[in-house]
Amino acid sequence: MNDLGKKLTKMAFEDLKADYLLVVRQEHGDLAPAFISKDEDVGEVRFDAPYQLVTVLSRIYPHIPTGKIAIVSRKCDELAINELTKRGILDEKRIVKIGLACDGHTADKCRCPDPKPSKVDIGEPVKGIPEDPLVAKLMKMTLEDRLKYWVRQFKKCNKCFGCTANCPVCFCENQCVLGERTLVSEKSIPPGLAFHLVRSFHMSDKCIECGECERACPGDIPLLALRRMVHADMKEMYKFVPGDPKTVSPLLTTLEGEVMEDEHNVC
Amino acid sequence: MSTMSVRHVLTTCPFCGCGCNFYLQAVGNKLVGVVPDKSDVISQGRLCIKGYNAHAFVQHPDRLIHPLIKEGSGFRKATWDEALDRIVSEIKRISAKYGPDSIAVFSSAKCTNEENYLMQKIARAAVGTNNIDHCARLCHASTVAGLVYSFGSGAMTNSIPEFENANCLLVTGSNTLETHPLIGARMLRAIYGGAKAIVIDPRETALSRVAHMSLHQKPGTDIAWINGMARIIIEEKLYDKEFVETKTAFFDEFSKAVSEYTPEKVEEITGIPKDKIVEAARLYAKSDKAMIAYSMGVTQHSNGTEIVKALANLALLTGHIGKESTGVNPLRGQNNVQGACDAGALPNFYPGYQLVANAEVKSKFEKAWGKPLSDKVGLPMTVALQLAAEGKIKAIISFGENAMMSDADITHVQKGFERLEFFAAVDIFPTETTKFAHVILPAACYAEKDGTFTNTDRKVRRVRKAVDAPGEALPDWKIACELGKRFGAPGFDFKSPSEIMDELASVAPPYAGISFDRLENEILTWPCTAKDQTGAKILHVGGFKIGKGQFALSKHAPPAEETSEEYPLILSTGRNLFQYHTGTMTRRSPNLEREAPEPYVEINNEDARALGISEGDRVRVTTRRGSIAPVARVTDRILKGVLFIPFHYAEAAANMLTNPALDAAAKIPEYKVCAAKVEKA
Amino acid sequence: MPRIGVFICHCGHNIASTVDVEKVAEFAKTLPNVVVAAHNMYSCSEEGLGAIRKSIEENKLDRVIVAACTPRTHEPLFRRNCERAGVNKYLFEFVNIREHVSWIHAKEPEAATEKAKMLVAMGVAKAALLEPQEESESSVIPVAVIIGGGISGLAAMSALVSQGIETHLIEKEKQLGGILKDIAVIGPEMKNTKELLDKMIKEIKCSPKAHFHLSSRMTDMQGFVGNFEVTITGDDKCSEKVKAGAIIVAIGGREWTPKGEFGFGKIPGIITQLELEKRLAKGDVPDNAVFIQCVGSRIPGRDFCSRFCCNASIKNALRIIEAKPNAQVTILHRDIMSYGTTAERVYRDAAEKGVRFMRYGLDSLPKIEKHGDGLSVEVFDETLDDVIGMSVDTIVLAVPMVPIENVKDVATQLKVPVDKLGFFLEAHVKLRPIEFATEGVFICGTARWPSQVSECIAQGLGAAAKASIPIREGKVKIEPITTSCNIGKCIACGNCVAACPYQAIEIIETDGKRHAFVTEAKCKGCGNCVAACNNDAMQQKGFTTTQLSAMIDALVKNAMEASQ
Amino acid sequence: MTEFNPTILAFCCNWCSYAGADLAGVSRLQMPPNVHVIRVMCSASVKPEYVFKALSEGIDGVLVLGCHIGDCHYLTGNHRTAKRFPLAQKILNDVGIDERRLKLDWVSAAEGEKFQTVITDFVSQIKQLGPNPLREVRF
Repeated sequence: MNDLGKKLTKMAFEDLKADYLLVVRQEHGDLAPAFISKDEDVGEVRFDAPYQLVTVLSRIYPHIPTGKIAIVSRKCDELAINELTKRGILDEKRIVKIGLACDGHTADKCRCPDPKPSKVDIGEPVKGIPEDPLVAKLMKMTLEDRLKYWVRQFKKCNKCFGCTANCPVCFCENQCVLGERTLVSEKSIPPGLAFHLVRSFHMSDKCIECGECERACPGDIPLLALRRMVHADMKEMYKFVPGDPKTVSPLLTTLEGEVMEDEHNVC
Repeated sequence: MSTMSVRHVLTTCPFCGCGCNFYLQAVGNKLVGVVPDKSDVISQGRLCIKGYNAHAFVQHPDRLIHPLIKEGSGFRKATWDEALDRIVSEIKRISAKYGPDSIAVFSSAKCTNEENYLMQKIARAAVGTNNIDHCARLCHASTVAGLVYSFGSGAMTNSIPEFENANCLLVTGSNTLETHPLIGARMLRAIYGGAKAIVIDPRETALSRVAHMSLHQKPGTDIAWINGMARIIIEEKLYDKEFVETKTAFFDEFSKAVSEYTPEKVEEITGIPKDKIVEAARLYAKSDKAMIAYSMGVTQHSNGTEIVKALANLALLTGHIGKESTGVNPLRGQNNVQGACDAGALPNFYPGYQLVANAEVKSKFEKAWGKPLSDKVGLPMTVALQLAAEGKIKAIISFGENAMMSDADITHVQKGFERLEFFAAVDIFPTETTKFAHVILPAACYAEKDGTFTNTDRKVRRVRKAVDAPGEALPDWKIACELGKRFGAPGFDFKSPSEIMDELASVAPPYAGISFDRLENEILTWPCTAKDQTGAKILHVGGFKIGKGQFALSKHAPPAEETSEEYPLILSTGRNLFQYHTGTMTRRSPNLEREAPEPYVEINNEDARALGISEGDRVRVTTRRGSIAPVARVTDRILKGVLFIPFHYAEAAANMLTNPALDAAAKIPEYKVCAAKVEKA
Repeated sequence: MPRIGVFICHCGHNIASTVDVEKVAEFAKTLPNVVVAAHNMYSCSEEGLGAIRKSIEENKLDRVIVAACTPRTHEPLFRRNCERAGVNKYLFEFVNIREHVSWIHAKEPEAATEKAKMLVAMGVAKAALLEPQEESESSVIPVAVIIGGGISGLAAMSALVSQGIETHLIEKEKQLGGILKDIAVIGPEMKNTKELLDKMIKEIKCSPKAHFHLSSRMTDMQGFVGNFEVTITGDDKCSEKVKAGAIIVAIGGREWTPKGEFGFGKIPGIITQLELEKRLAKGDVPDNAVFIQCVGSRIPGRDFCSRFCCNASIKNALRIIEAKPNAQVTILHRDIMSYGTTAERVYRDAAEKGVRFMRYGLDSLPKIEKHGDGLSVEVFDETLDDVIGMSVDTIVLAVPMVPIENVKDVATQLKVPVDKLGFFLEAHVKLRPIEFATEGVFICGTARWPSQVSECIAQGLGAAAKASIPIREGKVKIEPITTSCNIGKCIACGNCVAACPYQAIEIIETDGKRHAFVTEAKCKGCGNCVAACNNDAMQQKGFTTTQLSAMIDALVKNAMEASQ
Repeated sequence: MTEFNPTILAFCCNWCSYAGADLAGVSRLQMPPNVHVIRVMCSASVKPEYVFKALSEGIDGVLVLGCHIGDCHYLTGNHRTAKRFPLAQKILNDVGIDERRLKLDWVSAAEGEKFQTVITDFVSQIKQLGPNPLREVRF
C-alpha cells in the first residue's frame, strides 16, 4: 500500500465510515479500477485516474444491496453522481465522495472547463480550459461543411457502444435503444446519422461533459464536441445544465404556466 | 455487515485475434460487466461490441455443467471418472484394433496455449499419433504454409500499433473493421492522418468506404491482380533493387512469370479497371511505410497458399518488410490461433514449428516427454473428417471444435461423425457437433481459468480466472491432464497452467523466454527466446532467418468450382461484426444477438431485381451440396454476381453450401468461392 | 407470416376520379405479405363489406386494410366487419386516400395515385405488425350534461329525465326556450309554441333528475366518455363542476343580421322574419307585405339553404291574410322549398288564399325605394317577362340561420370540429349522425345545421337516445390504445412517470427489479410516456415503435425507389 | 433535370391535426401531394427518434402537428411536444442538417385551412432547401 492508498483508506473507512472504496490502482503493470472493502489491501493507488469511476460503479452497484461506498470523484464524477441520484439510479445516502482535483494535464486532455470538485480532498486545483476550440470551430462552419465534417467522423463508428458503455450517466446499460433495429435501422457498420442523433437527444439532459465517450471511441470521433454543442442549446433554450442535483430536466416538465403564444412555440 | 467481494480481473478477450485486454467485473461469483483496460497497449481502453459483451455468455443457463454419456437418442449425466474412463478405454480399444493413426485429436484456438500444448501432447505422447489439428486449418493454414516458404515464418511481421503509422495500407480479403475492430481502429487513425489505403475486396466494407482506393475483384482472381501489380512495379522499376539482390531469391524467374499479367489481362480476369491496378501498384511501391494486411479472403481458397505467396512477393519486391510499420500481416482470426499453432497443435509441427518429419526433433521430444513418438506426419483436420466419412478415421477427441458448423460441406461432415466408432467432445455449450458425441465433457471458459493467449501480433497475453466454472465444469488443461494420466502417459501431472508454460518454454524456442512470472508485469512477444528478452516486435529485421526471402511463381488458376448456367452466382462466406464464428458464445449474448439476429445473404441489387427479390425476403440459396433459407439483404455493396453469407447461423448454416475442395499445400477449404443459385423461398 | 388483404375503395367518384384505384391495387399486390388486393365501388356498402368478408374467408386473411376515407368515421364499421368474418378487429388498418389524397389533390391524378400507393405501402407495413387486442371497460358516470336550453336541448332533456337519467342543462339566458320564445306559432301546422314549450318544461321540471343552470355558460370541459368534468360558470361568476358520462351540444344558432341588403337598417319598414314574428306575436300585423326569400343565403360565401325560411314566410303570409283578409302579400323567392306533404299543401293553400308567389333571379334583384310613408318594390317577373311594381308598408327579409357568435369557444372547450361556417361537424353525416368523433359528445339542433322545429326535436331525442346508451350500459369499452411497459427493457429511470399527464404510471419492484407499471384504467392512450422513454420499453397498443418505424421504412423505401 | 419532388412525413394527432386534415379534405382544399400522414393519438407520442430515423434515411422533411397548446386532448401532452422538438431541431443543426427540415406546428380540428397553409408552406420550404443531403451520403 502506498501513501496515497493509506490516506484514502483512512479517509474512506475511518472518517467517512464507508464500507467500500472505489479507486484506481496499479496492477499487473496496468492501471486498474479497484473496488475494495475494509479488510482488503488497496494496493498502489494512482492519482492520475484515467477511469470514469462512476461508470465502473454503476455496473457493480445493482449487485451490492447494502453498504456505503466511498468513491474518488473528480468534478465530472461528482456531476454524474448528482444526475444518477436525482433520477433514483444511485441512492444518495450510500455514496460518499472523495474529491479529486484533476491536474493540468488531465484538464487539458479533457478540454475541461472546470476541473475543481466542490470539495477538494486530493490534488491541487488548476484552471480549466474556458472554451472548447473544436466546438468554436464547428459552430463557425456552414451547415454543409458541418454535415460533411460529422459524416466523415461518423464513418469511423463501428458500433462498439463504447460511448454508452463508458458513459457514467448512460444508465440504460443493456437496454439502450440504439441497439433497436426499429429505430436505428442500419444492419451493418457504420450506423447512419440516426444513431448519433438519437444518442445526442438522449444525452441532452444528462451529459456532464466528462468526455469519456470520446476517449473510449476506437474511431477517435470527437463526441465531446457534439455533446457540448447540444449542451449549449439546452442552456440557451431551457437554461438547463445537467449535473445540478436540484434542477429537473426540462424534457420532463410541462410548460408550467408560461403563457404560450402559438407563434413563440411553433418552430 | 458482511461485505461483497468485488474484483476487477485483468484478462484477454476470447473473441478475435486482436487480443485486447480488459477487466472482467465480478461481484461474488457473478460476472457483471467488462471494463476496458485504459493502459492496454493494444486496445488503449477501447473495445469492440463483442469485447464489451464478453461476459454475457459466460454464466448462460445453457452451459454444460456435468459430463454426459450418450444413451439411446439422448444423453445421461455421468461422473467425471466414468466419462474419462469411457474415453480412454474406447480410444485404447480402437487404437489396438485399427492403430493409433485411426484416431484424431482436435484442439481449439479458443483454448489457451497451455491447453493446446497438452492436447497435442495427448495426441502424440498418449494416443501415439500426429493426427492433431485445430481450426487454424480453416483460417490461416495457407498463411503458415505460404509465409513459411516466403519468409520462413507464418505470422504477422509487425505489431498492431504500427498500423497507425503506416502511410500505405494494402488491405485485401479482410473486412478489418468488423473482424478485427481494434486493428481497424489503428488503420482508421492512419487513414484519417493522411495514409493512403488500398482496399481490395469483392464487397464494399466499412474500411473500403474511407479508403483512398476501393477495388472489387471477382472472387477467386487474387493472384491475377497481385501479379499484375508486381508486373507494373518491375516494369516501372519501382522495386527495391538492392533489397531484391541481397535479400531474395528467384527474382528472375518471378519477373518472367508475372510478365504475362498485363493490366489488360488482369482487368479481364479480375474485373478491376486496369488503370486502377497501375495506380495501386505505384502507390504501394512508392510508399516508404507500406503494410499489407490480409485475412480469410486470401487464405480460404483452394489455392490460398499460392495467393499468400503472391502477396509476400509484393513485399519482397519492394523491400516492404522487416521495418517499422512495413511488412506483411495476416490478421489471424481466433483469439489464440497463433498460440495454438505455436504450441504444436498441428499435424506436421511439434511445438515451436519444429518439423515432425525431422528425426532430430522427434528424438528431442521423445526425450522430453519420455515416450516413443510417431514419425508419421499427421492428418489435417479437414482431411481427417473426410477420411472419417470413408471409415478410415475411427475415433475423434475434439476440444471445442464445432465442425458441424465450421467445416465445409456439413452434410458430408455429418456422415463422418455418424460413421465414427467413438467421438468425445469437450465444450462449454452443447453445439451442433456435440450432438454426435458419445461422451461430452463440460469445460470451463476463458473467464474461469488461468492461462495465456497469443494474439495475432504475437503478444503472449494472460488469461485470468474471474469466477468459478459452473457445476462440475473443469478447465481444458485439467481435463487434458486427467486424460493423459488415464492413458498412462507420463508428464501430465501439472498443478497449474504456469507449470505447463514452463514445459512449453523448455521445448519450444520461440517461447523459451516466457513464463507466467514475467507476464505478470511485462509484455512479451514471440519469438522470445531468452529470459532477458521481451521478444521481436518486428520480424525479419535486417533479413530472413532462412537466408533469403523466396519469390514464388504463383499462377492464376480458376477456383475449384466455377459458375454454371444452373449455379450462376459466386457464393462467399465470412463473419460479421456482431457474431463470432459458429455463434456458440455470441448468439447467447443478448446485445450481440440483437444486432444480428438472423441468417442473411447479401445480394447485389441488380441481381436481386432480376430475380424479383427484395430486401427482407426469405430466399433459398442452393449449391451442389445443399440448400439453406436465409433472409435477403439487398445491397449495392457487393459485386454483381456475388453472394455473401455469414456462417454464424445454425438455422441456415452457410457451410451446408460451401465447397470442401482443399488447398493442395495447406488443406484449407475453399470457403470463399463456390457456385450457387438463389431464388425466392 | 401474416396474410394481408388490401381493399381499395372507389368511393364512387370521390376517390376513383382522381386516384387510379386499379393501379394502387396492382401495386398493393407486390407488397410484402399481401395475399390479395382488390378494389370496390363502395367498400362501406353492404355489398363492399360482404366482398371483404368473402375475401377474408377465401384467402384466409388475418390482416385487412381498407384504403378509403378517414378512420375517424369509418373505422368502427370496417372493424366490425372484420369481427364478423372472424378476424380480430384490431388487425384492421385504415388508409385514408380520400380526405388525404383524392379530395386534396384533385388536379394531380398521377401524383395522387403515387401518394395513395405510398400510403398503402405504409399501411401494409404497419398491418403486418399489428397484434390482436381486447377492449377493456371503464365505468360511466350516470349523468348527462346538455348545453343549450332551446327546443333541441329541451327535447333531449325530456327524453333523458324520462329515462331517469340525472341531467344538467346549461342555458346562457335567464329563460328557457331559445329562439322559439319569440315565435308564437310554428308552421306548417300552426302549432302554438308557448303551449309546446310550457308543456315540455313542465314535464321536465316534474322530474327530480332535472337540474337547470340558467344565465350560465360552460367554461371548461375535461375528461373522456363516461367521465367528463364540465365547469359551469354563471353570470354571477360563480362556478361549479359537474361530472357527467355524456354531453349533448344544443347551443342552437341565430338569425343572420343583414348587412344593409335591400336597404335594411336604412329604410324603415324593412325587417327580418324574426322581427316580423315578434310583431305578429304582439298583434302588430302589416297591411300588406312583401317577403324576400334567400336574403344572404344561397350566395357565394354562404351558399346554403336554411330550409325553414320558405315555410316560415308562407306561414306568416297566411297569418297576415288571416288577420287582415284584404292584405296584399307577395313572396319573392328564388325557389320555394316547402318539402313534405303538409308544407306543400299549405303552400298551395297560401297561393289559393291570394298570397302571390313571384320568382326573382340573382341578376335581377327586387328594387326597393322609400315611397311616401310606404315602400315601393319593383321586381322583374320571369313569367310575365316584365317589371312589376308594388306598394307595401312592410318588407320582410327571410335571412338564413347562422352559428352563434362564440361557437368556436364551445368547440375548443369540447375539442370538437366546426365547419368553415361555424356549424358543428358530426362524425359522419350518414354513418354517425348527431355524434361527434369524440366519443360521448353529441350534437343536435341548429348548432349542427339550420333545421325546422320538428327536426330539432327529433335530433334532440336522437341525441338523448345515443347519450343514454353508455349511461344505461354503465360502462364503455376502452379502445386498446393504452400503453404498457416491457419490464425487460425498463430501467426505472422515471421519465415516463414524469411525462404521464394522468399519473397512471408508477415505479414498482417485481422480483427485485424496479420497473415502470401502467395502471390501464388510468391510461388514456396519449403515448406521451412512449416518446419520453429512452429505452423503447414503453409501448402503445396499435402504435408500437416497430409498427410506426415500419411505416417510416416503407415510406423511405418507396420514396427512394421512386426517386431513382 | 426533373423538378425536385420532396418526400415528406407528417405526424398528426388523432384529435386535432388529423381531424384538421380531414376537414381540409372535406372542404376540398387543394395542396401539394408530398406529405404522408401517420396518425398518432397525440403529438406527445411522437418519438424524436422517428424524426431522426426518417431524416437519416433520406426523407426530405418531417412535420409534427398537434393540438394548440391548451387544447390538447390529453391535458398537457403537447407541452412535451413543444419542448422535445425544438431541441431536436437544434441537434439537427449541430450536425449540419438544416433545422427547417423539421417543423412543429399546431392545427386544430376546425383549422382545415390552416392545415392547407402549413402543408403548402412546408412543401415550398423544403423545395427551397432542396433534397435532403443525407440522400447522397453513404455511410
